Amino acid sequence: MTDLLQLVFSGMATGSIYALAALGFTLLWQASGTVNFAQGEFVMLPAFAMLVFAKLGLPLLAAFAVTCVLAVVVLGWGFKRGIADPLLKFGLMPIVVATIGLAIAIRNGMRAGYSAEAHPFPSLFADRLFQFAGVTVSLADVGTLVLALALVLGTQAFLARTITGRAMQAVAQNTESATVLGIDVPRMVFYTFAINAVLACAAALLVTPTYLAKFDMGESLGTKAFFAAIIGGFNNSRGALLGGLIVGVCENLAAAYISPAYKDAVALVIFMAVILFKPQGLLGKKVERKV
Amino acid sequence: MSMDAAITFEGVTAGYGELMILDRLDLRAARGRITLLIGPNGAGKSTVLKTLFGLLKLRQGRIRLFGEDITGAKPRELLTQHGVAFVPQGRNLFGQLSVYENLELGGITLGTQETRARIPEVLALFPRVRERLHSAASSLSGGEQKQLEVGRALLLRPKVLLIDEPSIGLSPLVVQDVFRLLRRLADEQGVTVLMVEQNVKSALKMADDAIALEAGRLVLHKPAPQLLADPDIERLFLGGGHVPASLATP
Amino acid sequence: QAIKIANIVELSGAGATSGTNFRDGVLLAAKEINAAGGILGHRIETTTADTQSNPGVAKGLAQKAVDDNVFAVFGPVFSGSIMVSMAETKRAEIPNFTGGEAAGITKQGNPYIFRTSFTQETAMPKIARYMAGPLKAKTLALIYVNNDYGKGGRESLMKAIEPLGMKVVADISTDQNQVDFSAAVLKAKQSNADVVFVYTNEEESARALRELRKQGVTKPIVGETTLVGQKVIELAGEAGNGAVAHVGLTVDAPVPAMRAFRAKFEKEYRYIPDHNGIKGYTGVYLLKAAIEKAGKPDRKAVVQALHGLKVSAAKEPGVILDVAVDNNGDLDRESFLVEVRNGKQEIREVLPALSKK
Amino acid sequence: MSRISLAIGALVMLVLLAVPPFLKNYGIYLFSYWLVFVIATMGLNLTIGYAGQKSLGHAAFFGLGAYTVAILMKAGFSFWLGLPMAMLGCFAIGLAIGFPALRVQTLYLAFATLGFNTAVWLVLRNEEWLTGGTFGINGIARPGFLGLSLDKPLAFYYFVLAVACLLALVLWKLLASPWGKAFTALRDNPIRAESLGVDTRAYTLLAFAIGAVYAGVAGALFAPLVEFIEPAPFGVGTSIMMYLMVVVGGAGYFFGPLLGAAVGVLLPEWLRFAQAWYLFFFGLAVVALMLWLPDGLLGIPERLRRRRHARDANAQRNAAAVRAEEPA
Amino acid sequence: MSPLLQVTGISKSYGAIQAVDGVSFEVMPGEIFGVIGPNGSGKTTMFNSVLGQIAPEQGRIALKGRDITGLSPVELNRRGVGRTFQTLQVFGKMSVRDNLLVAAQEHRGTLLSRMFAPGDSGLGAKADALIAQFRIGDVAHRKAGELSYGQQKLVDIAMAFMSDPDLVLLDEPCAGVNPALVGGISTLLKELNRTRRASFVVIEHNMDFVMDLCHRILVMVEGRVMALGTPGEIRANKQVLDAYLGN
Ligand SMILES: Nc1ncnc2c1ncn2[C@@H]1O[C@H](COP(=O)(O)OP(=O)(O)OP(=O)(O)O)[C@@H](O)[C@H]1O
Ligand SMILES: Nc1ncnc2c1ncn2[C@@H]1O[C@H](COP(=O)(O)OP(=O)(O)OP(=O)(O)O)[C@@H](O)[C@H]1O
Ligand SMILES: [Mg+2]
Ligand SMILES: [Mg+2]
Repeated sequence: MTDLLQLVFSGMATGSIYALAALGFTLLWQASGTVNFAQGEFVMLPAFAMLVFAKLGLPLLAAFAVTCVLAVVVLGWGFKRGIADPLLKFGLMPIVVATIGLAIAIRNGMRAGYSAEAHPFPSLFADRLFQFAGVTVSLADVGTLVLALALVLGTQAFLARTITGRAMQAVAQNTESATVLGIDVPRMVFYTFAINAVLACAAALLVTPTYLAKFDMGESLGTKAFFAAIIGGFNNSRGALLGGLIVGVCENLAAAYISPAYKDAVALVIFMAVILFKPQGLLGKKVERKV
Repeated sequence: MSMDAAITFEGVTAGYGELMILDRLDLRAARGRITLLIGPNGAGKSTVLKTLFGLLKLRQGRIRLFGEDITGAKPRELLTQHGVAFVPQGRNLFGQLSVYENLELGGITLGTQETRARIPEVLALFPRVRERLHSAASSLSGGEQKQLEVGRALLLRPKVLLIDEPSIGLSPLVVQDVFRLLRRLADEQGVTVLMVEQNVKSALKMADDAIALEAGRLVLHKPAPQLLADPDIERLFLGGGHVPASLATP
Repeated sequence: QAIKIANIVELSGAGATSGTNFRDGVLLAAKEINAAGGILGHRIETTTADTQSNPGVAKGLAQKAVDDNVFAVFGPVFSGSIMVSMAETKRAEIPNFTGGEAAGITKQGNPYIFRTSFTQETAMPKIARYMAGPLKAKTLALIYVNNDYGKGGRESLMKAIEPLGMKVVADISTDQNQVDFSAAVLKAKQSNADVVFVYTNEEESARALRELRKQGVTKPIVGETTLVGQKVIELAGEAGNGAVAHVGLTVDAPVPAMRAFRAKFEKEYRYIPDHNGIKGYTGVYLLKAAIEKAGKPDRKAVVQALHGLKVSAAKEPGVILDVAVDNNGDLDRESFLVEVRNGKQEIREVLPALSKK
Repeated sequence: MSRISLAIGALVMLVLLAVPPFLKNYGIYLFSYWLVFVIATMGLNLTIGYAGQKSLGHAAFFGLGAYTVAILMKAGFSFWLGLPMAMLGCFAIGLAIGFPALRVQTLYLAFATLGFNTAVWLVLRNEEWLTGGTFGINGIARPGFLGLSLDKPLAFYYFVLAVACLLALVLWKLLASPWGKAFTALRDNPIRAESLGVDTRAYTLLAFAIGAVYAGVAGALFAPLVEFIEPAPFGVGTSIMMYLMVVVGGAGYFFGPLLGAAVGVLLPEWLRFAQAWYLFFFGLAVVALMLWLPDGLLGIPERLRRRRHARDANAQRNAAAVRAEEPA
Repeated sequence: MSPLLQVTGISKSYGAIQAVDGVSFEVMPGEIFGVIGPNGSGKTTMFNSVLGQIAPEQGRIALKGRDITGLSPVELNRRGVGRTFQTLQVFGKMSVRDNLLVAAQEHRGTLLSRMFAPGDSGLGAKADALIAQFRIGDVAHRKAGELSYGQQKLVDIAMAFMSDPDLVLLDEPCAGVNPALVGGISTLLKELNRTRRASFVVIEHNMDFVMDLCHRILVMVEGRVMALGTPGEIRANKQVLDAYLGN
């Protein structure tokens, strides 16, 4: 029983990492109708930026703040101007491929230009362990989980409850109509990518101590996040959290009780089960009425 | 025509990519009046409205609004600085958002407070829409959606209203209501209306002027009553939408 | 006339870290040799190409090397890739130095393949002896990475412990890039084995060590070279202390030549090399020794010279440790039993080369 | 086909026939490798480009083809048995993989296929008794054909070329038949298609199955080309690359895969001069290509055609206007 | 004479909204049947239920005496039922002519034989005739998605007639269509009705069109049938005037 609890809890800790990365996916989908296959790299870059700033002597949180600003400019504004603006109107395919290309470029640029090594990353939380009902948990695990929860709920509330959030969704659903209504489309698109950039920084801050700063950390992180977002429901931010936790926990349970070698198939199996009765993901909204 | 012109096209050439639909088009719509834009399918009526509202780039020519040059102005500027509102053809809602949220976004240039205060006014005009206030916009019926769209534009209390075939999908009673409403706006508030309609007969009855387009060119511009009174009017409807020579404005 | 060396390694994809280390080792050695006047007066010319950790690409690159008529090929490191590319070099009779440790490579009867390190089959018996001896272990929990490296090691380990009466009671596969080791560690813990044997790549080793500590596993933690690498110690922090491993090549070996190498490498590339860096470096010096023994840069003669070649570090400091090549192209040299103490590798024992036993 | 595209086709054919004998082994190998990917992406172009089914699991079929041939050949059977088996197997599994597509679309479908690919890859990696696991299968012989040995790189290249041409012809025919329009209709508006009697279910499944067969054949050629297979080249990464190739070449353009596979396979090789940075430049090149031609490389002729049509239409309009202005 | 289409008591609700509430009617062979009603009265929902686009919660639908409740749109089309949509539904990236060709090709031969059939399935002449009839000749080779609203509407309608269906359900065919062509559509329907005894069910808000064309008219209000009768009867019905037609 304690073993089971231990597994579940560790799974939740990993799951909240997936959720953080997945949050970016759902945000971009809801607010710009795009999928960013470089999402993992968007986490990797800030991780290295923070390392560099930390090396220059900044404390971790200050490094985080500076990185956020930088990310908003580069990953937010730069991405919008360079990729989103010219490609958004052509639908999903070109932007998906452009971000795949971008991911390859970022990953290999980092490798060639900086380092092919894994670098340790300081944790926001003290390295402390607790015993809790026989389960060992680290402060970092709990902290990540709590912060992930807060970020997910915050993003969700922003999108659903503020007029800006809804305007962002409106742009994604029908850009031309949004223009006609006088919604400042470029600004909404910028907000979307700026928020995404800040979320990526937050994710980097929380996941890198476990993932380690490495040029290819984004690859597996991005894939897992995509899984999580799909299972939870792509058009819902809370879905990202639910999906992340489910994938994290189930993977762990499968590794322990079924077959470690096949644990990566778990996400697929859950997904297949989910689409049998909810093709739009667990928390996804059904897109109504097509005719 | 000596009337005070609200909208003026001066030799406007515009279209989609390389394909030019409007060809050195000159066109005027008078202030405080309802101008009806008619023509066969594909004549370029919607293109006129889209160009005017800054959604299409001009290749040539100028557009003036109350004398002021607005060539190349963005929709947002037209909305906020010139009081122009536009109801495009087809469906233009945010399907996954609720009816109320759609209305709120309609007033995004007004500010939330102001918008919320005005929403009940609009809902009073369209009771069907009020009943479905918290449903997703995409779940509404075709006509209900159109009503919502018209309401969303009226929310802005525009000085100039561009409206593209409002009658599509609306039931006869509602069409009457909308036409009457437009008439009232023009008469009482001096709103300039430029309206495209295929429902020509009833539209002519409520409009002040009529403009006919064919293949991107203006072929007729007359006061609506004069046109209605013309004995040749039936030929306008039977001749494939083409304006018979007897009706055309030289 | 220059001696052309083609460096065909994993610079991207799963093997990027290993490949980069190997390449840098080769380049460093080539640079030094050239600075010292080359091999028998011939300069070394290197080209580097990335296999993307993909055997299909590796094959093409090997063909390109053959087309370019290079003198020798270095790499790839991944066993799958070397299996493919060495068929090409064999056909063209070009000596090929690999970083691969899978036992099968030298069992194909290819006279042109040479290793730059131990195979898992020579390494595993050494560590098995340690577990059976000082640790008196009867059972072990094995956490391995599910790739050719991990699987190969697992097979060799099984073979090595069998005659010693040890048994694997928990056989736990993990993934490359795995982040969460809680299930794996839990399984190991539940098995209550005498020893936990960890055989994964560096970063995963660090994560496993942390998780082992977190779950309070007190059994001895044993492994191979990668478990106690400098990188692992850096990444695992305190959790690394106490881990014991057999290390074929380590920059922490208490040998002056190794210290010198480490310093040079770090100065040049600004990171601490792992065993693959040493492999690439010593590999080139092995080639140098062979050419010098053959007396001329002639491939056939060099290949002949390589079989049965013995190089002492005293004569050729570039090989760092005394080394012998057998007729299959396998290597033999002394190795170390290392324990991590206070965040540092400490040599517990120097294990003699097999031939000196 | 217009005269220009016929001429271009003939020129390409000429290059493909005449140039390789002048190349060294590496060049020939690259050409063969490229053709293998052309075959695979031709199939994917049908699934994605024509039928609009977002598939991110094409490499799974590629792998199934390769392993079927390799395993059968290791068991002593001929390549010529392995090939049809691979095609048949891929067709059947492709049909099965079409079923999720009947329930879910776009991203969810992309995930379902991606998950399928992961599952296949896990089986290839873990079922060592069958697939050799991570050690792979070594020494896959190149087949003979009517007594001719295809062992030499050039001979095998021409063999791959012949297969590619044959498959291209079949696809061409298929797309020119009513099927082609049915696939496109399915992509553009499945609801309207249904109401016109287009059996979207059947065509969805077929789009996957036929695409899978092409991947299977490509895999079956890949195995003897490299003479060694292991699970790595058949993972999700390759599927994503194949998707990239289709889109970069021009999804829904017949010759798109030719260019797309060139970008995916040959471009990185050309960029090798950039040393450690070559994949960085490759990634940037892909981004730049998309920015320049969002419809893919074959969007260029289409652009030119549109421009011509627009000019004609404008001229026509002007002429008509001038006529109208003249007094009768 | 037995009815061609028989709809018995179909209902469909969305949460609290009863979109269609126990609607029954019959369409006779060779009849042109109108459906009118205020916005949101459930006309389109009723169509979609009949056509297998959505599943009705209750009720039965029969075609030529055979139960077709729950059959898929594909199956219905195979049985000779065509339709148009209220919202624009064309194949946006295909040319107008291809739109028409694909609209009937599935009625020729079998799946397998179509693989070897010529590209236009021998339907070219027919498509060209309809293109001329709907005056979309000058855009016949343009992509359907790039046409004006009315032009797309015309393509949609033309598609429904490509396969010579026995019964066509048209949802607001005249919306956005130029008056001259509205007359054209009316003529076409009448002619098909006369020569082929084809039947039509038409939802339309254009009263001139409906009154002139239809043999019988069904009025729906709030999901229910309010009246059913000849145009004369409907025009005289006080209730209908109040609810729908106005003065
Ligand atoms: N997005 C587009 N891309 C290319 N051509 C277009 C586009 N939209 C419209 N057109 C073309 O421009 C011409 C005029 O279109 P427009 O929409 O202005 O017609 P309209 O007069 O409004 O017709 P309708 O009465 O059918 O609405 C048509 O020939 C149409 O095919
Ligand atoms: N998917 C849905 N979810 C929720 N409500 C729906 C849905 N579809 C239709 N409705 C509601 O059912 C009612 C009937 O809609 P329907 O589209 O059938 O009306 P209609 O008679 O065709 O109207 P119109 O003349 O405006 O096209 C409307 O109030 C509509 O809002
Ligand atoms: Mg229009
Ligand atoms: Mg309707």
